[in-house]
Amino acid sequence: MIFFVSLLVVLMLLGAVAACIFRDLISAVIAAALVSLIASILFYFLQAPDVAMAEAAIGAALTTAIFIVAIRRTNRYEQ
Amino acid sequence: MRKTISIILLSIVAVGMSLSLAKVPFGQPKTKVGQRYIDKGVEETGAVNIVTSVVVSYRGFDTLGEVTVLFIAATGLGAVLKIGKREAAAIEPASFVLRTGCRVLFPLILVFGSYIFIHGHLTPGGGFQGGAIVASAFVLIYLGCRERRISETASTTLESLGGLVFVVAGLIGLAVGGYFLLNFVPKGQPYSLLSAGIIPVIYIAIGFKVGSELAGIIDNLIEEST
Amino acid sequence: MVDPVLLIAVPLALAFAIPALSLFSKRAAKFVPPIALSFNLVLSLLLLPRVLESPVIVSIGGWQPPFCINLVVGPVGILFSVIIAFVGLLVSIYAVDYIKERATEKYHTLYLLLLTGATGVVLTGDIFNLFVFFEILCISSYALVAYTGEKAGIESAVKYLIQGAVGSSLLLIGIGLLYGLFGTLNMADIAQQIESVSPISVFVPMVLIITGLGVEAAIFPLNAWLPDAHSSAPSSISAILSGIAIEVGLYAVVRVLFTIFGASSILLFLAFLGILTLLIGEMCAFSQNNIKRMLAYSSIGQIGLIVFALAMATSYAVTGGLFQLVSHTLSKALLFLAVGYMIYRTGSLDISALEGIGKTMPLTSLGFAIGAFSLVGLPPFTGFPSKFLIVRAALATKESLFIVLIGLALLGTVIEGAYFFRVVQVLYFKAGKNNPERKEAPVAALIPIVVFMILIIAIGMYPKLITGVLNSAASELLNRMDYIKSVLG
Amino acid sequence: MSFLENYAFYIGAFGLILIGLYVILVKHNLIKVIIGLAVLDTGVNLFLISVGYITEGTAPIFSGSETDGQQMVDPVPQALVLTAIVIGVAVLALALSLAIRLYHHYGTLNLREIREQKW
Repeated sequence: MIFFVSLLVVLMLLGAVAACIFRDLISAVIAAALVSLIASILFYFLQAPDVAMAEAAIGAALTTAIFIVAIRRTNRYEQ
Repeated sequence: MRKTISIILLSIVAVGMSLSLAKVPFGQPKTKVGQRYIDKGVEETGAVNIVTSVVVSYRGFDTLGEVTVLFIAATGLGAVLKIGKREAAAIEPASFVLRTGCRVLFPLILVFGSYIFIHGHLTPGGGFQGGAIVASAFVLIYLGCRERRISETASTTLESLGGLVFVVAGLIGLAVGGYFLLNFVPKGQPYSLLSAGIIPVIYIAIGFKVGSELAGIIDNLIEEST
Repeated sequence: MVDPVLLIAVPLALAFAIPALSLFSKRAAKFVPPIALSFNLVLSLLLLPRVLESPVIVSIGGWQPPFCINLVVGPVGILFSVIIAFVGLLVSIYAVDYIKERATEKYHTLYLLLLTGATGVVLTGDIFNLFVFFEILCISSYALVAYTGEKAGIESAVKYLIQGAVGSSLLLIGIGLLYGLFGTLNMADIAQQIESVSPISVFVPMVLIITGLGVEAAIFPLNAWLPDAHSSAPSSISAILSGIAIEVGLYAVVRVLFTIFGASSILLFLAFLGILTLLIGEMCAFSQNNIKRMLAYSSIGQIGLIVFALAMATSYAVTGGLFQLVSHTLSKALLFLAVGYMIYRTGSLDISALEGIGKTMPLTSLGFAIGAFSLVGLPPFTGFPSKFLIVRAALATKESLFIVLIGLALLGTVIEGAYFFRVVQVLYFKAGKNNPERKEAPVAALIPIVVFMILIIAIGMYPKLITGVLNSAASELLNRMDYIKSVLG
Repeated sequence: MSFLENYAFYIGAFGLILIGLYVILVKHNLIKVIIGLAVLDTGVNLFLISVGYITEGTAPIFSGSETDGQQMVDPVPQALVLTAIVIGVAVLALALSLAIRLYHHYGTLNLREIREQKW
């Protein structure tokens, strides 16, 4: 159990680093969505199903959609 | 240069936080308020989901503020983005399979979202989660079918109504029992759908409001301004 | 039965109703804020005598504190809510005519919500609730700064938003740490237990919370957003940001510092920061050619003085600081309102463009002159008794450090005098083009300007009008035990 | 082993907070900065929930069984985080709309190049 959690934490941090590094903003946003998704699984392990649901619906899904729409209307690559 | 300074700054933050965390051990009960909500929550509010009873009842005022924040964001976004006339972007239509799939899924997601916010006091979930799911149905229909299904009049009316129901329910509590947001309706039998007094009413209002606001935000963002 | 909850609930309900209302009539929206704020003003004034006897504690939801959110309406709270309602009302009357372009109903919604958020911050007794209302205040000001949609407005709104959002995250971490330490969110309850843990473990949350709130309060290293945001917002919003938003941020800092943490260790540091803020603000203001930026920097300077006065933490000094806060609110709101129409008529932000406007726009220019003189601290305007009180309080501490610092503050005042006189001179003693375009501002704009002028002179001549409230407000801030006792019984 | 059990969540939360702050401080692209804000928000939320966790605790939802009410995790941080998530998405949406308008005006999102106003 704790191994699984540690693995998820490591993955989540890697995702955050990836969101920092990627120059393609769409990829960065997807990495950020991965962070949100893993955070939502961690919320579930922390016995917070309500929050897990909110994070999955709002943090992972809607935020990503808003980001992608905004990127589509601006510039996809970070200069 | 900038990087070095920020790394030094961040290490100070990290050291400070780890120092203070020593007094906040993980996994041990620290709460004083929360324990009381667990002990008395079902009896006092009638909702078996204690998080819901905290969100809507014990800390309902926060939730009112939170709904307001979302309302501000939707209004502000409209004010910032709306210039000139509205005009949807011309994009080539999606494939037939995708279109049909989205159209079939759309009502199902709506039903699922409503289920989530109607049962907020019994199961995990509530107005915010349900509202977000409802909004995601609109995102799906936009992405899949390239069409917008939001009538501005309807979403504005829902937005206003949702907020007003919340405040007015609070004010009725003030008039009846002397406390704002007092749960003045009989609590009913726990575990049944019609229980917990005004909690489901408020959560449904929040659900509609959050759903229409989030959908409105997406709608405002996708429409191309000229 | 007047309940302080109505101060928040009624404006919120009206703001929620605006979108539905504007489906029927686009013009109706602009009358909602004046109605809501006059309601608030009347209600606050009705509450005032009761509050001065003993603080009014209201639980929300019908449970006892600390198990619910409660409003604590003490002298400080009611003082601030009267100021917010009053200044907000006058500025909203001004805005009826001033805001003409774009989606005006959205402007009025956001404006009303900004002031509701401010009222919530000053009334609440729960730290997380304070965070929520703080967010309402901040987010609506981000949107309002960007309201004009022009280059400068958008750019400053972005800067403001990023700094504000980082600040709120730090604030939230601080609140989380406090909750982990004490298991409660009620400010009085936390304050009661604060001595039970070692000072080191409270220090980190304190720094985080002060930093988070300090962004809005514009204390020195955190105020990079302020000159941009205040100068590029519509003038009515600049008046509110300078006159209300910073002050509310400052209130939150002081409330957290004095009441929750009872911290004396950090006060000296804060006094230094205050003087530093003051000197930087005044010096930058001196070198500006853009009139709104000059006023924005002057706000930074004034905030520095107020922080310094509050950080002395004697009863005299806190009274003086609050007095200075009130006089800054009134004068700076008046200045921005007056400048708003001058800019509108001349079409330029440059100080030199205002030449000779004293003849074509006499009342507006008189308003500007009175506001400027009051800020500098000339009698018989409100700035004089307030600055006098601060100087006297600093001398009364009999500590050489504070005496040196107040000397520096007076130096700042001299700089302030220099740049304000320069503008007044441009207004009255330089011959400008006699352009028929430069006519007097409309009546809706003149009403608030004249009311502010009368009030500034009235309080300046009879400081006793408000010193009673200020004294009890100061003693509420300094006696944290009374606060705890009144909330928890 | 017990180190991991005690600190895995805190490390995750503070890792996210630090990475988020780093992105905000160092990056020039506005959208990147906003992504940093989102990561920061997630970290703060994870931290708040971790504060409320109790070892071997159950979710604070009564299900009618006998063990109800014993060893439930703290519901208050969960309520706070629900609020914080919604506030976070509100700020993000507003920030992105400002970014769109900024791009409209300047044709770039590089904050280094957008410097009309100076001290």
